[in-house]
Amino acid sequence: MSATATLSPGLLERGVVSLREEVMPGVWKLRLHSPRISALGRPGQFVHIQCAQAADPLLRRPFSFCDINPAAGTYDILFNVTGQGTAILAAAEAGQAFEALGPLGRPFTIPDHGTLLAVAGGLGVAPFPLVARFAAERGVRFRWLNGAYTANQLFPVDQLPGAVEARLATEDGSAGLRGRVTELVRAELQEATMIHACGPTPMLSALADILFDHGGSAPPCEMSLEAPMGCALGTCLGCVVPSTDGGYARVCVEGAVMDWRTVDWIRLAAMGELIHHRTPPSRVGADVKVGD
Amino acid sequence: MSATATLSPGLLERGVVSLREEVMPGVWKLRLHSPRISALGRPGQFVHIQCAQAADPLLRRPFSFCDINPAAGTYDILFNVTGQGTAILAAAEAGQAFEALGPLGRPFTIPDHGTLLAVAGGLGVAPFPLVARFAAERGVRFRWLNGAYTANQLFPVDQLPGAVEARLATEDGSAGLRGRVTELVRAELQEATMIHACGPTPMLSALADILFDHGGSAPPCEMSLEAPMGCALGTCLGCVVPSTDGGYARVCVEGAVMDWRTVDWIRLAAMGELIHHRTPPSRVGADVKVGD
Amino acid sequence: MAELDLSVRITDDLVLATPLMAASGTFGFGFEMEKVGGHAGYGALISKGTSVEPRVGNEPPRIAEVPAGMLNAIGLQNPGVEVVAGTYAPRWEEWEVPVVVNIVGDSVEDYVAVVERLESAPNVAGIELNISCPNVGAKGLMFGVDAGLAHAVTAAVRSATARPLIVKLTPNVTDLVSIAQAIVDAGADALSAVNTYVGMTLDLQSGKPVLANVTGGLSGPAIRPLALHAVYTVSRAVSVPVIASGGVMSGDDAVEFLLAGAVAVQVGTLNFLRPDAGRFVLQGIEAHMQRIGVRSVGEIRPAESQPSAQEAVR
Amino acid sequence: MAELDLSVRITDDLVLATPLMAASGTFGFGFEMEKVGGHAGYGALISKGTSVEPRVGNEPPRIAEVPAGMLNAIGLQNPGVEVVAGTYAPRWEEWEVPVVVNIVGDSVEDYVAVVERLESAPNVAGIELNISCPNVGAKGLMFGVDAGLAHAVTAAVRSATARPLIVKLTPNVTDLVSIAQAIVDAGADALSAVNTYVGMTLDLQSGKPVLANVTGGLSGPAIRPLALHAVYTVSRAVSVPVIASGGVMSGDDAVEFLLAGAVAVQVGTLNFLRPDAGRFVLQGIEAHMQRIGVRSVGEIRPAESQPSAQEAVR
Ligand SMILES: Cc1cc2nc3c(=O)[nH]c(=O)nc-3n(C[C@H](O)[C@H](O)[C@H](O)COP(=O)(O)OP(=O)(O)OC[C@H]3O[C@@H](n4cnc5c(N)ncnc54)[C@H](O)[C@@H]3O)c2cc1C
Ligand SMILES: Cc1cc2nc3c(=O)[nH]c(=O)nc-3n(C[C@H](O)[C@H](O)[C@H](O)COP(=O)(O)OP(=O)(O)OC[C@H]3O[C@@H](n4cnc5c(N)ncnc54)[C@H](O)[C@@H]3O)c2cc1C
Ligand SMILES: Cc1cc2nc3c(=O)[nH]c(=O)nc-3n(C[C@H](O)[C@H](O)[C@H](O)COP(=O)(O)O)c2cc1C
Ligand SMILES: Cc1cc2nc3c(=O)[nH]c(=O)nc-3n(C[C@H](O)[C@H](O)[C@H](O)COP(=O)(O)O)c2cc1C
Ligand code: FES
Ligand code: FES
Repeated sequence: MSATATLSPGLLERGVVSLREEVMPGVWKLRLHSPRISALGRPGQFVHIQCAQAADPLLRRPFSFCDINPAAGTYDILFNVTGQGTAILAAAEAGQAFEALGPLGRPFTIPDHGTLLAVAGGLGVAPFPLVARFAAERGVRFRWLNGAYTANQLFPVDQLPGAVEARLATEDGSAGLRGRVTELVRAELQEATMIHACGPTPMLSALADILFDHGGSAPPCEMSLEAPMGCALGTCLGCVVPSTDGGYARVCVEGAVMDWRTVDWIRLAAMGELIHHRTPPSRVGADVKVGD
Repeated sequence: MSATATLSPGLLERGVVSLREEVMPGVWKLRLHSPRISALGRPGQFVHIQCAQAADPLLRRPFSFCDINPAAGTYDILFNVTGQGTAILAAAEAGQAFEALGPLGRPFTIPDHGTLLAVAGGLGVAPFPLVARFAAERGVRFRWLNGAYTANQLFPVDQLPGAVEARLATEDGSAGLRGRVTELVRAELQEATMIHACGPTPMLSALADILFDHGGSAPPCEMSLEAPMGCALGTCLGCVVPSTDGGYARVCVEGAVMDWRTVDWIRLAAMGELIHHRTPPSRVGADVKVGD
Repeated sequence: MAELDLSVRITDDLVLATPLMAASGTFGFGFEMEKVGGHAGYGALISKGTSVEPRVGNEPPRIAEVPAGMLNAIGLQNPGVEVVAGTYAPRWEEWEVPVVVNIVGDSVEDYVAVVERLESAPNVAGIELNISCPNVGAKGLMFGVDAGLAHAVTAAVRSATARPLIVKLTPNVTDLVSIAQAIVDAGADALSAVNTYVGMTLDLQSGKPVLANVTGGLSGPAIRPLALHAVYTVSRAVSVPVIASGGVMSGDDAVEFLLAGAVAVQVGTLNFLRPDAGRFVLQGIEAHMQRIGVRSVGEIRPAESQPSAQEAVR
Repeated sequence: MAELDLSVRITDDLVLATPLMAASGTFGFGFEMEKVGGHAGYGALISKGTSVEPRVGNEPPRIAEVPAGMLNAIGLQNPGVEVVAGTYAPRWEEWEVPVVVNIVGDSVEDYVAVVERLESAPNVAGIELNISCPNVGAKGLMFGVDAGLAHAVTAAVRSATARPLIVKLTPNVTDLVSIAQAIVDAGADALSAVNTYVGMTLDLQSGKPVLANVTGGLSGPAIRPLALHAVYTVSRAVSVPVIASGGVMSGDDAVEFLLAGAVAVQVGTLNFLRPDAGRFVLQGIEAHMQRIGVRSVGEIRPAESQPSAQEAVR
């Protein structure tokens, strides 16, 4: 009877922490040993991680694959601490296990020729090490546009696999162009066979404006979106963004990686911030390492 | 203004785990470095420990001082895993900190001469290492009556400080008398200057019956009681047991150590079990060490 | 485990292989979860709320996490009864697990229209009447908070279908028992208790409510003690089976609801936390049955009841 | 911090040095907490519910832990108004923090008798009328769930005292707004929103309810989203100040209630978790004020409001 049915391979797996590293100030990389998920994961897909065992925090937390080593059976996530869930992950030690759902969502389409233009703002850098790895394997040229507020928030270029051509932008001018990463895009459009973008919604919508201006001549562009998630399986309808068909698209299944034309950028802009952070745990003292 | 008022010394202090040890099968000893609490704690008093930082589990957990080393600034608690809170404590590692309220409640009265008869059932052994230490310091004879279901659940006598005269009872007869610890008591009453008891309520009430039989000739007896606790400060009125004045006594402030005559044993028996364990955390996988 | 009897009877036409039902809105229409083996353990699936016309649903944000729970204001996004009856229902044919359709409406006529369209659809094991979704504006709520309106819509739907009819109570009322009784009087075969509790949360940066809809329905473990009380009081007051809903995270939680008086138990938010929620909870129930040594899940029932402070009031 | 203005006005006679009040039943009569410095941070203390005659309270177990909350059924154990007025109140003289007395009763006459006895007592900064404690049998509850009864008891107490009168709402109702309006019409100076939510939990071993009283009041973070919605709707519907209560665990939580429309915030269960709860929460509020750069706590108020799905119903 149905009680004997099993989950599709790899969907639910415990990942054992094998490495925790502060890549940039306040930005952590966590490596999880999770063979089945690591064998199946593709660039732009994500895992839905259960951070706590008790009833609070209740929901899982979605994180893009930052990089994967199928041979070693590990995948990496890259994150900063914004609340309860990421605080737990940032305090995790080698040997600790977290149950993850994955791989989930639609991956980036990796072209098999030409130039891949990667546009990343802030923590939108997270999925690109794996994208760069796949691009390198296919001999695709990888142009890297990375923007941040200041220099030490830019992702270390040497941590991107393969031959990377990088152009940088910082709002304080401490590295590369003084300004926003999207200001680097126009000059690159000609050469781009395809664009992959990930970052804050304002950045994605600025990019969409540029692509819109170029109309038919703009290269195909895929964007990784964010929305608060319940199930990450398509059932709760909680993670939607407005779509050009007048309705809504689920970030977890129609995305997280979507063709930029799927999203109704005008309605989305009118909605304001979709992401809201929770008040962090209120009671000090317990369950923390001294010094943390 | 009142915002500058401070807590009475030692009441709220972070204890840093310096040792975790499985003393008996499934019974853990945790040593916490907590100088102020360790300087003030007395036998029979307890600490109220915050196990989690998130909203679940919400309440603190009360534990008797098992032993204290004021010079080292540490105190020990002894516990078994019965649910969420104790599971967190049993998984704690050196360096981890837990915030504790304490010392709380009334201590055992340590006589300054004669024979102290200690009666402990199950985890009721917890407060007695410290009691034995104080008795030894005062040159008081320490008679140790310990009962359990089976031999390996008896507290290792060699872990009690000072010269200990032990008499044991196990329900399966694997050590000492086959039967209950209270069956050892009658023979001891003559010599006892004072009795200290801690254990399951049925054991305490059986002891109360014996003392009642002996009327005026019975030695003074103090018992450490248990009740679910909210505040542990006397305000919530949640931890009560029926008292002989017809009302209720708060275990946290009128106890945990009470004169046996304070408790209305007839009404208490009619109330049935006061302790109920919660369903343990339901979601597997997260936040646990592999192998746990 | 083989020899354990896990089946429960809601009506003669709705006997479930297990006491667990996937709660409406937490399982879609069953397709996504089938792909991941998520049907396992369930005795029935309850569909997302279905309306006469398709609904696009509310603007995002639609969900927000709160202590031991979540708020949702999905706004009953659904493809409409035509798609459910014409496209989805036929595809349920191959499933072993029966599907109950949860229906919503803004008027008695709406509800009746949905049920009538479903009459010609195959594989509809029953109807769950949602008179309690707190998320759709005005009318959607009123039926569930007023005994008269609840009676009216139940009676109308009752006369429109012979299929097993479950009515799902909203807990956001003063006197749940009198509303439950009115619904039973109107011919409901069973009651679901309860739907979500109306709540909200605000964003400290913007100072505004997090959910675009301002309010949302609270679900998850936070509401379990409240739902337990609802099941306890309602099951003592009515003659029909009560199906519990609210904060079930484990087999022990499901058992707690059976002890409170439920005949079956819905699992909702847990489906978002574990795609194997049905099997996970069922295994917990089986483990409990083995611990206490009962062979039939029906033997897990209330200890002879004590009067509740609440009952005393009424 | 010195230059921050934390004071809030409930009435001209009840102006608090900080927006925080220790919630009734979570602070005794203030004496235990004074010993441990627990008054710090509070603008007022609210006493345990006080009745005409002493009450021994309910049998244990009286409390049970549940996800992100606790259930309590203390049964209003208190020494009676004679002791409170004659012995306790005089000892409040030396405290900087004002004390509001929370009163309970089984009849209008009871409530009035308590207030009348308190009239001659010193150091009573105000009255909080508890018409909502779900733990005492029949009569205690009814006032709070019926607009007419709530109006009657409020009016009677109002005519018995000129002191600041706060009426504390029970959330266990269908239409909190209409009850709140009836209470304001009867002369209440302010409203507390809200008291605990009726819930229960059962023991899997015995199969029986854990609490001797069967049901208990749910408090703690689990109810915060529900209390926020109550404060949000009530504060938009009435002219008097609304004092929030429900699940405050931090300064940010208190700020969330101010943004929802509260003028002051009660801290309850947190007093059981931290004896320095008042100061802990106040420091969090001060930190938030510095972050957003406001000097007066009164500036933390609702962003211009959007209609709530709930309001739309009414
Ligand atoms: C498809 C996808 C991929 C993501 N990949 C990454 C990544 O690679 N690196 C990274 O740092 N972050 C990533 N995020 C964001 C990440 O999920 C949040 O940082 C995380 O959920 C915050 O949890 P918290 O408890 O620390 O924060 P809190 O603010 O306490 O979270 C409160 C609630 O809001 C939700 N939430 C908060 N921020 C976000 C957000 N940005 N997106 C969606 N939900 C959010 C949480 O899941 C939780 O339910 C991704 C989000 C999505 C949807
Ligand atoms: C004064 C005092 C001293 C104690 N000293 C010790 C000790 O030295 N060693 C030891 O092992 N245990 C001791 N206990 C019992 C200890 O507090 C419980 O074992 C612990 O609270 C269980 O928490 P849990 O989350 O693991 O269990 P759960 O069953 O999940 O707890 C659920 C709720 O019930 C409460 N609870 C459960 N068991 C008890 C209990 N026996 N007494 C009071 N509340 C309980 C918990 O605090 C919690 O609020 C003492 C209790 C009291 C009142
Ligand atoms: C995202 C979401 C959507 C829901 N949609 C519906 C619905 O369409 N119809 C309905 O009757 N109940 C709906 N519910 C309520 C659930 O069916 C269930 O009664 C409630 O969530 C309480 O159970 P839980 O705590 O196990 O989730 C929904 C709940 C959630 C969380
Ligand atoms: C143990 C306990 C006892 C309480 N006693 C009273 C009372 O006597 N009178 C009253 O009006 N409220 C009483 N309450 C309700 C609280 O004052 C408060 O309104 C409620 O707990 C919600 O706030 P919280 O979540 O911050 O605790 C009590 C609450 C608890 C937990
Ligand atoms: S998260 Fe549930 S549908 Fe996308
Ligand atoms: S635990 Fe609160 S009075 Fe004892």
